[in-house]
Amino acid sequence: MATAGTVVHNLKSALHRMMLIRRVEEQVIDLATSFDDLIRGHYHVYIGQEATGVGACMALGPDDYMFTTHRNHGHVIARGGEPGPVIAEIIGRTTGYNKGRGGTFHVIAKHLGVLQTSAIVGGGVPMAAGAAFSARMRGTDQVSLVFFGDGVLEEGAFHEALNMSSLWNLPLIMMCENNSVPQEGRRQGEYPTSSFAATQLADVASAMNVEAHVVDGSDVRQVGELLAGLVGRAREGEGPFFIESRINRWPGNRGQFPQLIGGPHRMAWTWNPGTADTRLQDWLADSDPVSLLCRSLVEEGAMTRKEIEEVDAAARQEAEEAREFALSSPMPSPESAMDYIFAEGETR
Amino acid sequence: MATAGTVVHNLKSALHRMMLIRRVEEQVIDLATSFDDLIRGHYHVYIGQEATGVGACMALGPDDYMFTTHRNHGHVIARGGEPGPVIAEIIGRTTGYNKGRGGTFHVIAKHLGVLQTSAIVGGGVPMAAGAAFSARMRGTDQVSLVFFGDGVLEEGAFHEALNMSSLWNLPLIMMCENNSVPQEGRRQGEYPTSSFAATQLADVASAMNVEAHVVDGSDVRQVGELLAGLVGRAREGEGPFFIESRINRWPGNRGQFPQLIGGPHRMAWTWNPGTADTRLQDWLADSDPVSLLCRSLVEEGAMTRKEIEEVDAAARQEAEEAREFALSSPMPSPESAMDYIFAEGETR
Amino acid sequence: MREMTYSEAMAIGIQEALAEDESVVLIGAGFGGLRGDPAVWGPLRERFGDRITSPPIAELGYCGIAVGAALTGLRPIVAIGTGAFSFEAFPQIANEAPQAYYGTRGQVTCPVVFHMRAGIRGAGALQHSIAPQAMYWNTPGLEICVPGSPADVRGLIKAAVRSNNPTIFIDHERLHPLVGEVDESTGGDIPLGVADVKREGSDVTIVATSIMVPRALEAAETLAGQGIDAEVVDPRTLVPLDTEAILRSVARTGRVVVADETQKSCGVASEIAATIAEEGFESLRAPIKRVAIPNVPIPYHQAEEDYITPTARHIVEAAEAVCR
Amino acid sequence: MREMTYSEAMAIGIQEALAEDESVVLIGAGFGGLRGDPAVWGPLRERFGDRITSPPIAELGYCGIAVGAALTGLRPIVAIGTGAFSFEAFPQIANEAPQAYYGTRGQVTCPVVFHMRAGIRGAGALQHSIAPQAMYWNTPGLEICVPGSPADVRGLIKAAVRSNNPTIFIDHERLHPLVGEVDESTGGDIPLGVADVKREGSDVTIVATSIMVPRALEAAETLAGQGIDAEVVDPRTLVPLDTEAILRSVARTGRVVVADETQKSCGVASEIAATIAEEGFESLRAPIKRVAIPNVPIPYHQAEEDYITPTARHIVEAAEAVCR
Ligand SMILES: Cc1ncc(C[n+]2csc(CCOP(=O)(O)OP(=O)(O)O)c2C)c(N)n1
Ligand SMILES: Cc1ncc(C[n+]2csc(CCOP(=O)(O)OP(=O)(O)O)c2C)c(N)n1
Ligand SMILES: [Mg+2]
Ligand SMILES: [Mg+2]
Repeated sequence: MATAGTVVHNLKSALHRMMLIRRVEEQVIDLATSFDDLIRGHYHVYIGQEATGVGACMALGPDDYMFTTHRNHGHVIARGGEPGPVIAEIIGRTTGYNKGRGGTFHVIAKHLGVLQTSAIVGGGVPMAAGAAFSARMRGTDQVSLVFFGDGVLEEGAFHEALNMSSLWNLPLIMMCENNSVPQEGRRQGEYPTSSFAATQLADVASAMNVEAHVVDGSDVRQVGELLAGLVGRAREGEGPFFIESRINRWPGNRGQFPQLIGGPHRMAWTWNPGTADTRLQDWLADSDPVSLLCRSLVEEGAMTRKEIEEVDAAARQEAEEAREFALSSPMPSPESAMDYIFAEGETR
Repeated sequence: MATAGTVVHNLKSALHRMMLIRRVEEQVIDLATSFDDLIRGHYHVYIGQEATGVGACMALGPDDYMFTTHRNHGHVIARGGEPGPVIAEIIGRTTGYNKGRGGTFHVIAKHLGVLQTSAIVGGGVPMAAGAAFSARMRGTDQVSLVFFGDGVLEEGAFHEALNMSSLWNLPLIMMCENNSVPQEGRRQGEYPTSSFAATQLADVASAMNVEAHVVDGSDVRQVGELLAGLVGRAREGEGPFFIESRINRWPGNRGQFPQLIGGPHRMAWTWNPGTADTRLQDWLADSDPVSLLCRSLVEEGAMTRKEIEEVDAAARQEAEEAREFALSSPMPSPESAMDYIFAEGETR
Repeated sequence: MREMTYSEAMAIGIQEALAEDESVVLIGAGFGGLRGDPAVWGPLRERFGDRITSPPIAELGYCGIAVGAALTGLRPIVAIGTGAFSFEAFPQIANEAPQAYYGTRGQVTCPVVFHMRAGIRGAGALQHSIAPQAMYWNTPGLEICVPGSPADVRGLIKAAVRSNNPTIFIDHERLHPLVGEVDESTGGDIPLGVADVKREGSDVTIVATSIMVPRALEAAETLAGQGIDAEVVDPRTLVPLDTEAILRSVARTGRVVVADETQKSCGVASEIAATIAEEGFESLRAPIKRVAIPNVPIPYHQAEEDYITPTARHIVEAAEAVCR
Repeated sequence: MREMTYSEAMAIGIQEALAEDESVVLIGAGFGGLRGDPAVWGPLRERFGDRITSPPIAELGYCGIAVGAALTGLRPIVAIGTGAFSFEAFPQIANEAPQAYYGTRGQVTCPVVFHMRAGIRGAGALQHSIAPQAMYWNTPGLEICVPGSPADVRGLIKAAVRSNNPTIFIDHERLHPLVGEVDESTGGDIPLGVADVKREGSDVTIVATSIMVPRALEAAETLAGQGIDAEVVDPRTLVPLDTEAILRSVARTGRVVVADETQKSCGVASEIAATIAEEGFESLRAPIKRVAIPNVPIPYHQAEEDYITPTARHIVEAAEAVCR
């Protein structure tokens, strides 16, 4: 596995994005549990994975492509999506990025290069390879970044896309967020997931001559630096790359309906994990990417607790405003279900 | 990669099976090219790969399962299939193993443990894993052997089945016949196939914690010894295994319609490749599994040229009789197309 | 007789199938749907845990494994989950399993059951609301069960398992809470290919399958209030199809509405309508109306989703139109 | 006007599409079928080699790549080969491409063409003879072209490429040698959704698609000899479907045969028959007959294969029956 170069980035804005994701997802859980009719099915949140999304998206340019999954809310915000249209989409309002057509599974944001969000495990990687293929055919230096869960490696689609992206040297960055590894197991070299036979996910990519990296998904600096290097190299034609971002799952992310254990995140927990619900303490101490970043910024003297709490307060307020924006936005009319089935005319 | 134990086997019967495959396939090509209406589409022959099929099948017991592909004629004969019903199936006669229903793509032979022959690239491996899974669930010591081409690694289905067979330690032997490597390329460490990104096919299996082996597909002894060891180990629960059998493609096997370059094989070519069509000479000298075995048996003093030529003459005659048997067999009646769509009753 | 939910009746049927034949195995454990009740599904897992295998997210691979296992004599029931996930396994479901018996002229059977939940479940949105039964009906060699009541799901799952053919077994998230009577004092066996007249009537025949069965019964009540006496015919299985029962009813009523929650074009309703137009034409006194999804992907928001969902109201309107 | 084969006309159409728009790319090179004539297909490869990519055997992967590329504005034509191979790519074709435009309320388009050869080709046997167009017709959001003549294949491939929607493009191995007139002095454009009356007649309407178009014309000649004047209506595209043209013809003839080489149940003929039974019922004077494959996998041997292949003879018999 190679190492990435160093890159300067704005940690404060990264912190803000991460907190924004956290606060937006808390609103999502609250909306899902407080109302019967807003998010009627199951849904997925990005709490605990914020460093991967934000670190990776910091490395992208405005014309690059980004693909995501059923767990897309955080990715879209990490890419620069506004919380209002994101929440509005999640609850199906016409002010949502897809005017409420896609919902939680399918937040798509064309202006951010997020062109289709597949909720099918294994759906995104081939399409992301296609965007990279297109950049190659059109002679641009665009890069295509795709986020996906460890489960995707169990699907054949991944392996087909891996092969072609390797054969054709596509400017594709495959960012696998492995949230299946309990930390203890990882240390003991156990299987990385319960249902995948490789000892290291990266081995699969390496076997296909794809440069593979492992990164600590709780550390936004590590993710950001690695990605900055790889995105640059992908632009130069050195792609594709595979990254396993190792994530220790947020304890609220179990089963199909997430639970806000102990309520919304309190900054006091960040400074002192021992004050939180016992189910959260270990995670807050060792793995929560937001808490880890906050504490390290304070330790380094880069920011004070107070400054950080102000960033959080701003993010919380943005999330609240986004919620109000979404809740007060109009719903699609029933008949609009018959709109936009086929495109008319030609776009050329 | 591990090494296999040594096993005693009957080389003379192996030679006979290999020659039988060769002579039957020659008949198939002749039938396809001499008659317009016998084999109306494209078809695939096993010439040049006989050592893999015969070497592998020698290791199987009567209750084991075998799965094959579009290139199945040779595998079925290697497993003990009779040339008559094989050719009859290939030309669609009611005396064929499936009474003419399947044709060249789908020679199936239930009594040999060949239960379904998929002509879909990637179709066979999951089903073979299923037979292995069944043996495990039923508590038998049966092994499931699946032959497939290098192209199968390009299909996602292979990777899904590889993962599950590894996770569940299935008694599955995956025999990949790589006929895409020109020998020169192989020596220079080039990609093993034109459309697969791994430097070594075996790397893909190894990454999934499946024990992988490479074997010279022109050498029936090597194949037979390796497989005898692996089949035994698979019975003991040590499976699955992956094998790449490296094959230098028979020059007649190019494109979708094989060509009998220079006519049917002459034993004179075996003894003296320089007397053959120039397009065949290198292959006869270095890669033809039949010629290599014949020459080595003579060199070792195990058999005389004359004895070998008698084996060949017998095989040739069997193949001719099989052809006559097939040609004189009845065709299905048109209306029989509506038979056997659904099974009645219960087999339990 | 006991009142129970569709979900519970299915759990009972699967347990009875497992108990009856030890070659029955389950691949996947998600039969209970998104909100599968542990009280219903827990006992099954406990009693037959050694015959349940939880596969990776690899539908093509594990359906292939189920097909291969079925070729050797096991009788797997595979839980694919949402109907759309069966698309991943299409090559094995549509192009391996149904060819085995035909391709060997009856030598090899492939007794596998592919179980999936189809249709508009509520916020399943674009990719999780697909009902693929019409596609499988276009595939020769597959049997298809679409039970629409607790007693039917219990009886048909056993018939599907006993059958020597590959069978698509379709349920619907919104059927799971449906309550109905199930007679546990008998096996409750239901043969494949026998329709059930769920309500007798003389003015119009409503042919309804799966989730449309309760909706058709609701519609029939409304219609009764308007003086229209509707007969509700539930084929219960699409393959084999009890064409005779359908034609018999049409012969009496002369008017037909076919209701199905698949996409309209080339959907289940199309096939039933085309069959009636071909074989029952002489009985017809009005156009055959189809109630189906209007050829549109499934939107997320409830307002739009409800708009494109075929309901009792649509059936009532269609019946009124043909009875006019 | 020049006489040329269907295969040559398709090659010309694809070249014109490539020349007209540099965002058109080809993935796969097997458009010419099993016996693609190098004289026809060679020039295309030479002239546009830099826009042709030959993928590995990975239909799901490369169709996904085509979908992703189309989302970014390329216009890929993907040669999937035999229709059954599209099953491998079903998740991308049926559950990604058609959702893009609808799912974003028109913000994103996915102008990809999935090209495949469907149907009974002669010894394709169980797995290589599948015609999947009905399954795709059951998938909302896909356009479907089924050209049955050289001029139509040339015109429609260009229309498919220009369209901003994902399009299934179906040809047939047995259409490739079909000869017909093509006017190279014009673009030969054909809009999607406009049926062509291939032969006028007043006694019976034969709706025929793809390979059934020449067979229907042959049947019409035979019928003419028996005093039955058949009209042959070729919808040319299934989505959009020119329902009006079909109903107009049925209104004149009152009798219909629908001929299609897909499986009968939930097939193309079922949909067209159901539409007529629903919207053209008042015109009907006889049952609607379907000529299709009789719900059976495709056997290998010619005797059996011919037996289940819908031909001119079957159309003649069906037309005689409805005209009786
Ligand atoms: C083809 C397919 N099969 C099954 C599912 C159901 N499903 C949704 S999310 C999920 C788990 C995915 O795991 P992973 O990729 O690791 O993502 P995570 O949720 O852990 O972030 C499954 C099985 C699906 N959406 N698509
Ligand atoms: C899913 C699928 N795609 C494409 C084909 C067409 N096809 C038949 S054989 C073949 C090549 C297979 O190569 P390999 O697996 O290496 O086998 P070989 O013919 O070299 O023995 C292809 C592409 C197919 N049968 N199935
Ligand atoms: Mg995961
Ligand atoms: Mg090969």
